[in-house]
Amino acid sequence: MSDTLTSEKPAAAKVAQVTMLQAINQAIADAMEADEHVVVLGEDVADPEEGGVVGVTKGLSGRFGEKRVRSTPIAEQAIIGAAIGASLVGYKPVAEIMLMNFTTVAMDMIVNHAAKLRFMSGGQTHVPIVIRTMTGTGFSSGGQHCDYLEAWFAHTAGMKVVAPSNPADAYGLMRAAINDPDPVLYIENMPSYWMKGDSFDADHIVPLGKAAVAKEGGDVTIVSYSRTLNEALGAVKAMEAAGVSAEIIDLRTISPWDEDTVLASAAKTGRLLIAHEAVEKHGMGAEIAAVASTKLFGKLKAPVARLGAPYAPVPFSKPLEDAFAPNAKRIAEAAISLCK
Amino acid sequence: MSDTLTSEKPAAAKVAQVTMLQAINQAIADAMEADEHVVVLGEDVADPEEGGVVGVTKGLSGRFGEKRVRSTPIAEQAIIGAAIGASLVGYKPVAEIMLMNFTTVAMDMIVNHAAKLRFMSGGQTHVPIVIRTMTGTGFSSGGQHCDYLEAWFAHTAGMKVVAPSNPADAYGLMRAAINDPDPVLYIENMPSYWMKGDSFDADHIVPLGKAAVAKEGGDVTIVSYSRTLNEALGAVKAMEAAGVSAEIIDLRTISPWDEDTVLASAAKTGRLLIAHEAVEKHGMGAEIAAVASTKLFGKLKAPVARLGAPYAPVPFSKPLEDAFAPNAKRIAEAAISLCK
Amino acid sequence: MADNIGPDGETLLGIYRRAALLKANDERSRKVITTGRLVMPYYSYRGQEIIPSALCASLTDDDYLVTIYRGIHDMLAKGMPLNDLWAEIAGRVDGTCKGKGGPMHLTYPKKGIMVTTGIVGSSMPIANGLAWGSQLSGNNRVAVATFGDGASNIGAFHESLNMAAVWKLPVIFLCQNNLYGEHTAYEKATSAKQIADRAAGYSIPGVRVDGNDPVEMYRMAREAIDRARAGEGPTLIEAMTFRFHGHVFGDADGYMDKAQKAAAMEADPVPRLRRKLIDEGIATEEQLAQIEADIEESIDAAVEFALASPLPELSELTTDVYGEAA
Amino acid sequence: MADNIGPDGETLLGIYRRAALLKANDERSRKVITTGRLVMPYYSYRGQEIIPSALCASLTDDDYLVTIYRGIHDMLAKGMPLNDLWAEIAGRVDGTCKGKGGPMHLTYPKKGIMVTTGIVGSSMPIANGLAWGSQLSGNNRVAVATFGDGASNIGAFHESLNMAAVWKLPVIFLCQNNLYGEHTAYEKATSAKQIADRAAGYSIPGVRVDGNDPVEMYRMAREAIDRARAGEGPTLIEAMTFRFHGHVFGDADGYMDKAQKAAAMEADPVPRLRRKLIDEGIATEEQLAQIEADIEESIDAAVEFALASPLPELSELTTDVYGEAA
Ligand SMILES: Cc1ncc(C[n+]2csc(CCOP(=O)(O)OP(=O)(O)O)c2C)c(N)n1
Ligand SMILES: Cc1ncc(C[n+]2csc(CCOP(=O)(O)OP(=O)(O)O)c2C)c(N)n1
Ligand SMILES: [Mg+2]
Ligand SMILES: [Mg+2]
Repeated sequence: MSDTLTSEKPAAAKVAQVTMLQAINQAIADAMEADEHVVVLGEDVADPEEGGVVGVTKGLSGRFGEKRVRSTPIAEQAIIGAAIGASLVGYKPVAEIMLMNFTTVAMDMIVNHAAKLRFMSGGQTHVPIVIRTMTGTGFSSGGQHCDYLEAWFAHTAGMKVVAPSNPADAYGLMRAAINDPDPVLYIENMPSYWMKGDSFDADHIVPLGKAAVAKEGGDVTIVSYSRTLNEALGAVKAMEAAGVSAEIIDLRTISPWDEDTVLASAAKTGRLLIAHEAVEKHGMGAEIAAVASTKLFGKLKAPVARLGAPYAPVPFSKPLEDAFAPNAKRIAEAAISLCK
Repeated sequence: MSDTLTSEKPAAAKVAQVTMLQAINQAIADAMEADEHVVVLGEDVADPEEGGVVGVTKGLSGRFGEKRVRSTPIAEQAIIGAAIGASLVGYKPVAEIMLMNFTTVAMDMIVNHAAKLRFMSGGQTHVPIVIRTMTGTGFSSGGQHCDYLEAWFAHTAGMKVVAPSNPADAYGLMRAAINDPDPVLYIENMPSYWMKGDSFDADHIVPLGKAAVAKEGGDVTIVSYSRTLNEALGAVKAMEAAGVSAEIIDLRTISPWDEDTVLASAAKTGRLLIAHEAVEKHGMGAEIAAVASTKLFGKLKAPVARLGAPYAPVPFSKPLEDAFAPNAKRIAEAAISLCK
Repeated sequence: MADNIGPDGETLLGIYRRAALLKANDERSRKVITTGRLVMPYYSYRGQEIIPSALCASLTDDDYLVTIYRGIHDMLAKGMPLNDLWAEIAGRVDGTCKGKGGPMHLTYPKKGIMVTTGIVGSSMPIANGLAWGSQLSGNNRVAVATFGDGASNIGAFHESLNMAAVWKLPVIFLCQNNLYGEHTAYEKATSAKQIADRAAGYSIPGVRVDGNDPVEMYRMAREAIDRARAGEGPTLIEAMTFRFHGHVFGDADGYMDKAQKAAAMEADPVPRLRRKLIDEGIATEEQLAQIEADIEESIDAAVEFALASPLPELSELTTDVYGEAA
Repeated sequence: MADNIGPDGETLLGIYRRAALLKANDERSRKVITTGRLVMPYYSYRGQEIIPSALCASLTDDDYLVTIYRGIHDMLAKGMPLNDLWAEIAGRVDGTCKGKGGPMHLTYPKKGIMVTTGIVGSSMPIANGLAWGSQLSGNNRVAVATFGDGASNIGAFHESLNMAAVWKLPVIFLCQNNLYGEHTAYEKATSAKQIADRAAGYSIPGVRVDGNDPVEMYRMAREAIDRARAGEGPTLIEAMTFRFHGHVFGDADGYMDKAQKAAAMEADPVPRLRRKLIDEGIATEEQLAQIEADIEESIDAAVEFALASPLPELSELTTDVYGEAA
């Protein structure tokens, strides 16, 4: 992933190896330091409430005050509404919707308002907010607490969607998301919070809309993001053992996604596999597969393959939950069979 | 569309030529007559409130009583919650969410609850509700009143989605949806309400999950549904004039969609165009294109094409609104250019 | 309520200026639609003019307004220019939103008209955010969310009032209770005897006023605005009024009580205020006639301006979706 | 409140039977997790046992319950069998939901346990629907929605209470106010002095009771249930209580007031009821000890049953998504 870690600017201070959680925390802190209009709101986000249920915003209210870092009632419409309103008058709110499934109670604010106000006002207003939300299987939390719903938001014109897979990107995407003039949904994978990554520059920005080649290869292109990207990296050994050299692309931004990088790689390898934790049907992979199949018509060596969750809610029982999301093993199998 | 109009059973009474609106009304009335557990709720649905803003449920409360046809407060979470609860104890509620954009305030009830309770309860409970909702451009209603959001619900495991394009299907799909043991989202196109169609049998059922071949043809398969299907039919003349014979498939059920019918047709014609009013990116067409490109790999004469709305909210100004959704002209052009 | 907050004669005349403009504008709008010169979904506010006219007497251009589909009266009272308004509802490039928003999404930040929403209840959470912005920057601006009686039953109302109360936001929740939500009568949808009663559940002041009475309405709005500016938090105002022309243009009104409607129209608040101004010697018949003539003229001009303005280029379909990243 | 509704000694003993079971079950659950025998998100209800124990003294198996992630006490009090419960939270095929629901989605229609939700506020709209079903069929069943203090600030609460009031539904909104929503203290999130005060905004009875007092709790629940059965509509009960072990298992409690917590644990309602039963001669120490021993034994058996039950086949991943069309 070296290219994702290289800042354009020279000689910035280095951030040591940190976890995803620390990287997100630091990105918000650095943005708050740089711009007093950056404010944070959400359930339990301030320090008297321990800086969030997982602690992602820990220390921020202590440092910047409870005026700028505000714990809210459990009221997601009110949270996003407050963020939208403040953003219309110059603030850059970073709002937390604790879990992605809880976006369902704020969809009107996100979709009918945040995403549309720029267009509907003919460009007079815009909504520079970041909506942080966490999700992901792995903690036996069952059917209502770990859905990946990024496809809904990617289908919604006017907003952007990002999902980092490593601490450096988590930092750089957060900084870019806060800088961005439009609403950005920032998806955090819960089981990845404590994953450590390489060090990165303190002013590291990952531009929205740019994928990264996480690993080069020649036989098959694997496109993924969030935790599943790391599963793909975990599949490299098995693929190599089978003689398959995979090029692995970390989408980083889900919407708008980086067509150029994906298509260039797929054109090179001739094979494309898209893997994500969301339900496969009508998921992010469908759009990528549709675009790639059309734009690379006649140039691919094999049909585009998708690997997502089965058409079902997330089950509780451990063996079922383990089998729900694509993992390294299933990714390797799919890539290898694509190359046969 | 003759095949969609043929009932399996012989000699049922015929329903005369009616409008979409009348067909939906009659289907609900017939279902209520047949089963006293069918109940109706939603804003303004009862007769003192004129049977809905457009009058789709007119006459039902007069005939079956305000106990079974109940106008609600403006409270979509409460509406779907009431429908879910009643369905758990044996009722078959037909709930109205007036406009599809207002599903955004009821997404939790629809997605986290209605769609998932069967699975999460291990099959102990199920949620046989129908959610009627209307949408569609054409009335200058702007950015928050006419989105097609079917892709969100198709991505949601556990629910079904239907969208009729003619009165006979509107009737038959409503009867099937009410009979179905799971939640069904039933999408009504607003500008089509006053469209008349052929007569049909009074006990006409259109099974969920079955597409119809609306017109046979040999050069290109056009898959569509709802109002856009009629635009496709309206494109036939122009296509024929250009020497293009299109096979037009009315999906009718969006989820689960009829892969067999679509793939058989696309295999036959070698070309596939999917047209819908929803935003093209990450829309229904993406899934169909992905599946068709994969399963018909190497067998298609041209890349799968999609025609949907641009990546933007629905604009107000008439010329912009007119250019937003695919129409007969753009469908004809796309199909013709696919056959070149 | 303090008696010394007015309104004095000049203020009342100012309220009438606004109300007369609103009334004339609604009448013209319906006429323009009836005659087929314009096509749009139109939610007449006729009968509700006094509410925003009295409210805006105490607001500045810097204060914020979030209103709804039935909100053109609110926006005109807050200062939206007629030309920009008419060009927008005609879908023209000179409209406030370049024709892309339309009557349900008129926006005009120069006068603090920040958002117009077509979703019931959704004005309130956003108004909170504007008020939060004021609180953060200490700039003393207040935010007003308008909404209807029907909207008081949706979740966003509750979430917003609670958050505003806990955060002591400088926001005013202005319910225009016209006794109907679409076709449904107040009692059939709303369990509260008065919507104002719900304020107690948030420990904030809540009051029902006769929204058609300019004095009462002015005073309550003024009190709420002063309270908000003083950092004392939100107020819920339930302004009683009536909708003369059904929910949406074309609506046949069959669901409305005929006698109730006739009585309300008989008590039309705009001519009532007009008579009051004359009776109390605040203005003469001639002065008012002149004001009204000027209004008609400016509406004439706005309609012509709008219809002469170009329709947007098709390229506008995909602009204003994203901005330029910094 | 009528004095003659009890509870009599036998009823109090019944409440204790339930409360003791709930307490023992929570203690065992935390132990089983601590020792690593089971892994799951666990929301301890320790401290809140009296509320559902007293409630369920007046419910039948046919009455409906919709509860939440922190709801195992509610379900056990309503009659969920221990074996089915434990097998479910162990993710086994003999669980109520074949292991597919887990602790946040336990369901057991045989005892009226219709839905358990992990979404704050969402118990209420569904309980309305169950109550609507009762009303439609005239079968006299009542529906109870449980939820927390934090949930009283979300939209679904408001929409549900309003609809229930307008429709006069036989539903009871039972708020278990344990003074915290996750890490946030009551006052920091909730503007109402008492949640019960919000009932007035819906013209329904609302009452705050000491949920840890079995007599008060029993009486209020009984009144609300009787009212619902008599067709007199919904009641909001705010039952005051305390959560002994933080929001979720593993939560370090740093945000809680230590003295407040210590005092609450000192006043543990379950041993308090135990003492009362002995003091008032309702039961002897030996009787109660026997009850408790039986409970331990049944929990032992349930844990063993659960761990011996098979894990589901992978084919279960895609079953129960759709049913068979008729
Ligand atoms: C969430 C939502 N549900 C339903 C509608 C459809 N709708 C538009 S206006 C309206 C009635 C609103 O009544 P009220 O709040 O009293 O305002 P009024 O129109 O009377 O000014 C309804 C139901 C909507 N726009 N948004
Ligand atoms: C809509 C929604 N938002 C946030 C959450 C995360 N969450 C789970 S429990 C909880 C606290 C609820 O507090 P309260 O209602 O007082 O119930 P308690 O847990 O104290 O029993 C929160 C915020 C959720 N489950 N659903
Ligand atoms: Mg109204
Ligand atoms: Mg609580």
